[in-house]
Amino acid sequence: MITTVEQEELRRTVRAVLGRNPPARPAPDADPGYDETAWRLLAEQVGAFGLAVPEAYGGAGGTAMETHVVCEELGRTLTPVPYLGSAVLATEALLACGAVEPLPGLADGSRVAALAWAESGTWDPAAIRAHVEDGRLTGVKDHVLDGARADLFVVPARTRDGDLAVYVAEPSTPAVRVEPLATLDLTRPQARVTFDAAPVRLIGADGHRVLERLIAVAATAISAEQLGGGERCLEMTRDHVKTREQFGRPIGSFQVIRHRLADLYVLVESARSVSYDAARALASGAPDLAVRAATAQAYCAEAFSAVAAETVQLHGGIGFTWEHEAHLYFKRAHSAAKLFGDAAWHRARLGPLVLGG
Amino acid sequence: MITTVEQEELRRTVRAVLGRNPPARPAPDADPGYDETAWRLLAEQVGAFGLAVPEAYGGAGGTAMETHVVCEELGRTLTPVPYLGSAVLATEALLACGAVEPLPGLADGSRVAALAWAESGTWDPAAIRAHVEDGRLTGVKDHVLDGARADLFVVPARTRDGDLAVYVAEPSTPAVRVEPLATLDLTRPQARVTFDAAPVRLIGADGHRVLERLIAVAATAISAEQLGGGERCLEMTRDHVKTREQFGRPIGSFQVIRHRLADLYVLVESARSVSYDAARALASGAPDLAVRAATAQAYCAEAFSAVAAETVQLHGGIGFTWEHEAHLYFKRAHSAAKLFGDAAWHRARLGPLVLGG
Amino acid sequence: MSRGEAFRREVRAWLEDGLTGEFAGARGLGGPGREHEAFDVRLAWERHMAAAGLTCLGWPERYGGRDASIEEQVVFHEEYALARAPARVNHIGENLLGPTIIAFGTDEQRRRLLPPIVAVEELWCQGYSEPGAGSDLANVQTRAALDGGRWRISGQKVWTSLATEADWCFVICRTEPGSTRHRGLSYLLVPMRQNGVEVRPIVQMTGTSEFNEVFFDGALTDGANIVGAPGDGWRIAMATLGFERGVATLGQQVGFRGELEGVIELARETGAVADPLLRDRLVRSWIGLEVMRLNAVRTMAGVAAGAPGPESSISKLVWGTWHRELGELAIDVLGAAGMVADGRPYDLSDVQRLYLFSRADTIYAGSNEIQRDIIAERVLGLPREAR
Amino acid sequence: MSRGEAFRREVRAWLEDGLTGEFAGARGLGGPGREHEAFDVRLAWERHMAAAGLTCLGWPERYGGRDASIEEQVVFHEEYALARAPARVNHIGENLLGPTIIAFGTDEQRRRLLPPIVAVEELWCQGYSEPGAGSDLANVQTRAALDGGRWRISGQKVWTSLATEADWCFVICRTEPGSTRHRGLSYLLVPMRQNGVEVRPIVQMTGTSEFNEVFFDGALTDGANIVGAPGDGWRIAMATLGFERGVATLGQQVGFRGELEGVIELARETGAVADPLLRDRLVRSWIGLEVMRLNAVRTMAGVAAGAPGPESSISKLVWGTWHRELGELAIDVLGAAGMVADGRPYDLSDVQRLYLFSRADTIYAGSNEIQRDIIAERVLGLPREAR
Repeated sequence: MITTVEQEELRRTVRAVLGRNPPARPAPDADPGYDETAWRLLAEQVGAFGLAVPEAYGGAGGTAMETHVVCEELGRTLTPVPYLGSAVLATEALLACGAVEPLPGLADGSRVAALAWAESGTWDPAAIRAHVEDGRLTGVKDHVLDGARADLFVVPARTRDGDLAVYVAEPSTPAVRVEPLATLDLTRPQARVTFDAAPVRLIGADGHRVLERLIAVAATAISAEQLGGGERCLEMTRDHVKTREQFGRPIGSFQVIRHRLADLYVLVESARSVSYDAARALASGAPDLAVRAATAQAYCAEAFSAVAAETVQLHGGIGFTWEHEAHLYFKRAHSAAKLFGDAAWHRARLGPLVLGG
Repeated sequence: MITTVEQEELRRTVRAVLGRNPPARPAPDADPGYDETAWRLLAEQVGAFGLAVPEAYGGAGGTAMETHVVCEELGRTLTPVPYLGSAVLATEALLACGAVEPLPGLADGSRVAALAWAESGTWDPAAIRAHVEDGRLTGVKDHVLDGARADLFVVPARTRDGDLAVYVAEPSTPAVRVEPLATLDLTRPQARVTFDAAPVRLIGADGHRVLERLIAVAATAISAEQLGGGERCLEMTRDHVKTREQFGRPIGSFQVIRHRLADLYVLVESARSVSYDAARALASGAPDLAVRAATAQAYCAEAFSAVAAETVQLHGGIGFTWEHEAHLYFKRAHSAAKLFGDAAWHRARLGPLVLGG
Repeated sequence: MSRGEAFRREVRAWLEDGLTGEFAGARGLGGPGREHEAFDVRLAWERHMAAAGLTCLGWPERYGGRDASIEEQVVFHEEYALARAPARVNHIGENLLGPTIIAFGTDEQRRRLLPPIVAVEELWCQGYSEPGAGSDLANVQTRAALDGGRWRISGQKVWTSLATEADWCFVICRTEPGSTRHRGLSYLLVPMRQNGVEVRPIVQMTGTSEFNEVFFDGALTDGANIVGAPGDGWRIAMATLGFERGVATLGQQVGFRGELEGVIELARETGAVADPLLRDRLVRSWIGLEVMRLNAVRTMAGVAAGAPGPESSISKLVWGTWHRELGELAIDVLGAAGMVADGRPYDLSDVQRLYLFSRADTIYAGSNEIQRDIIAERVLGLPREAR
Repeated sequence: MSRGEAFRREVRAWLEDGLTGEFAGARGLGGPGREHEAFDVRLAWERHMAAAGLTCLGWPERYGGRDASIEEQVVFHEEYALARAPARVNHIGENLLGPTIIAFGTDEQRRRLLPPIVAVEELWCQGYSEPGAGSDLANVQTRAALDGGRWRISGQKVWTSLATEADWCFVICRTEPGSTRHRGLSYLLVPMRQNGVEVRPIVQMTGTSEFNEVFFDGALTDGANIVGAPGDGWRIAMATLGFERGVATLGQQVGFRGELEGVIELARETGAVADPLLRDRLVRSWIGLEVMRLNAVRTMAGVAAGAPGPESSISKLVWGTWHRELGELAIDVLGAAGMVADGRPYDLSDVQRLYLFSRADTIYAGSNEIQRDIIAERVLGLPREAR
């Protein structure tokens, strides 16, 4: 294995907590929400929300390797907690800007921060139009993870000169309108946040650098979720085809089924290799981090999508029902593939980096 | 079936002639050449070379439906005769220009004409740089089918004004250098033809119209060859998997093999549908001929490539040897997919036609 | 003007005229993934069609049909789909049970059962699949036995469309105790509105319910409500499936074309049409639909009058896969916006519904795997694998 | 500087120095699809390596190796591939037979057979596959029996690389008459240069010959030339295969990287790199190679010392498929020019050779189908299908 003994210990703990508290599965008419119990237990028993926060600010002083483990486990169970948005993205954004004041609240899981980033359906920094004049932010941010519960927004926006900078805004003002969205993937709440001359505070003047890092952070973390989801789908499908009988024998004894499971296994193990590699690059500040992270998301997004789709197909009719978990993973595979740029976008980013010339 | 009784009778005749005269398979050190016996029999017994030529010029006065049948059968056997280049393309080019004088010689198979078209690896008319000044042609034409045996070249080239026109040139002058090429696909000879101020005669002033039609003619005819090749590969593979035993049973009883054969069957039957549709469109002068022909080549090129590749794979080691026929079809699938624009090029041409806006 | 063209004009005019007034809002209602929509309106519409003599076109005139030719039926389905007329509610009666009764039923059954199908007074559903059987249709556990001149039925069927609305169900039952697989089965016609029948909708990943579970707990039907003889059930059930994918295929393709055009339109709006990778997939999808259309034309031309052969397996395999890929393409064209639904609770957009519902296309009505098995065996003559 | 880095510098310097003078033209010689190239030069080169103590690095020192760590071996293979040093001619002896003898041979066999491998004085080939058996390695018809203290062998092997050059062949033979499948087999070591052995090259679709048929017609070998006991053949043959895909994988990948870079370079020359569809495939190919590299790193880290497990099946499946797709991509990058060879007769370009030869990558050394079976059974524990 690539991970350390401590990381594997962390994994066992997280898996045990999540396993003892299987998330309630949402009804079709439910709004996306959080599993408050898992949230509290992960915060209190594991300290999961502060893994990447320095000890001086109430965290464990870990690296991306530790949050990666948590993301992978959350990807396995799809437990809805404000982790990716708050404990990974917003926390990393604040750290990258040296804005440490909110960190203790985030580290103990008592407060939620959200990174309000995407505009017009893209995370491309060049597409950002939100702008700040005289300390007031105007713009619309979409697909904001954990936005509906956020106590604080971290917002990349343009300065008066058109440069990119990073600001923080409080939701407790009428100038900030937070609109929870109905999502296809009910396990991952999103919000649209409209800033209408909302008072903000500058925390980072070098927005480009921060966003470049955050693209890598996001791509890496979501690849861990994709890996976890793919693992769980593979297990579920393997168990199903071993027991489900048709034509008088387990369907897992049919060669086409066997071979497709083999292909899924290869996808999942390969996803593990590239995802862990990106985490290691992030944790060690590797110079080719952008390449590592884009590779991880480009590969893992398609791998998880393929595995989740086959999970539905190989479960047959039951895999198409709301009652069975397969559709949750199928929908998560979709949202995970679209958040922070899809696989084609990451491949396009890789183009100039790896094709040269 | 879509074809008529007469066309099926033609097919039986052609198949019988080709079946009684299986082509000699080339040795690795052989030069690409023609099967003179099959050439003569197709000309004399079937009148195959004059099918598309009006009766007044010694032909049978048929349509693209008839030449389509012959192309399909030649695609099945890979018998090397100057059919696609001379009896289809050059003949159609002459007909489109109303240049009837050479037709009798072509119709009885005694003479060969070649369409010298591609430059710089593309058949895109916009890329043509060969030009005529004072009745003399200068330029290099590549991938000229049947070029080494041609008694006459039909050549699209630019006029002094830069317009496209169609000319004929005789090879019997030092100003025309014909260079037979070593081809990956030994069953389909090609030549490079260099015109160095070669005397030519104008036969068609509206080169654009002629070439647009010839793209459709070429795409349609080659889709017939691809269909025939795919059929033959499927038969060969089906026979192989029925008899070849591994692990104590015919490999055709393994489910993955069965399913792959089923997929190949779907590809071949679908190729038949689109290829015949293009032939019908050509024969009837359908207004959407360009769409029909591009669809046929875009689909059939990939279908035949897939079928030929699986033919190699499913034959195992023997399919990789020179001794077995599989490689001939694999290489033909390659050349057929590249001649006259590959599938991606034809899809790109379809874009504006079918996506609108 | 050919007879087909005259008929086309007649149908088109009638549909244009019909889809006004009370049916003005009925266009586009229903269909795969949206079977829950506006059932009452669609029922009223289909009765309106019946009044105009436009149901059961392909049936013989003596049973209330119009003896329509294949060409006319194709024309009708094409025009129907082009007009975006509502998805039919009695297609199971019209296309499956009716032809089966005409082919295998008694005169009494024809007299009793066919007119209410033509008039859309009685709706039908199909009781084939069972839980635990999946694609293995011969794995029938539902039992029936004669009891005082009536069949008494117990067991469970699943994936039954329209079961909540149907008046009748044709049910494959095991009537010979101890028999296995294809033997000892019978094809019974069972009234749905009785105490022994319970219907539970299945909620799908779309959040809606097209399919149902049907529980038979001592349900009763008259002894005469059997098609063919006891033990003939498998043969007749397979014949019914053979009727399933006939000329309606071309109408289905018109619907597909509408969906594809919608996706292309969306791609023009979002700018995805200028993305070379998406553009290539759009053209591929367009080609795929052409392939299906031309395959269907060839099949129609070839087997105009005969029963569908393995062509239906090709057709199912191709359209199921094509439609699933269209769903994937559509959601990709939508980009990040595809993560967000139209409204709450779980009010999905058409594209999202297409994306999700098309996952079932390669599973139901014979999965891709089953279709490949059929082609390998019946067309290519490959040896059966050891089972 | 780590020990690995020091070793890397040593190897790199030696290779730079070595590939000059008489070996200046040796770079890039040989390899899959080009095994026919310049055998004498490559043999001389490998003996030059032996003289420098750079063969059999991973072997224990007492058998002439250097006890090199996994890391060092990886470094060596990487540098070797980076320098485009000639393809090895005795890798079968070094990587397959040698480790097998070390693990299962007698002391006498070790004394007799290992030194000439280290010195590249005796070359080996592998006699496993038989005509008519294909991937079914247990279908062994070649027979051997003791005859006056010597084994007498008759039968036929196929797909034998380097058979024309080899001095020895390890041959799986059926030594127990009437036995079937995996039982009754023995692992014999047979001298190639004798009357009873005939080698016929197989011409491949490339027009060249990497593989051979080997005919044994009463060929003889000493009674002591058996590895393990009679009847142990299958177990030892499988152990040999386990040695096949070890650390050399990473060297192979360096070779792949060189090929991919060549294709990327070609795409820049032809302008294909600006074609969005080809560009996306180029990046996918690059990602695929990264996946293979990172999979190999994980495997190395995990099973540093143990025998390769099912990881080798993943590796084979992934690289075979990747390399085949690289061939398809390369020929597409070349466009219409890919139809024309470099010269006559049938002098194919590197890209054409890659395109053709990579078709075999998913067939030999365990086809994709066999690898999927192994993963399904040994890793996922899926039930064996009925056979």
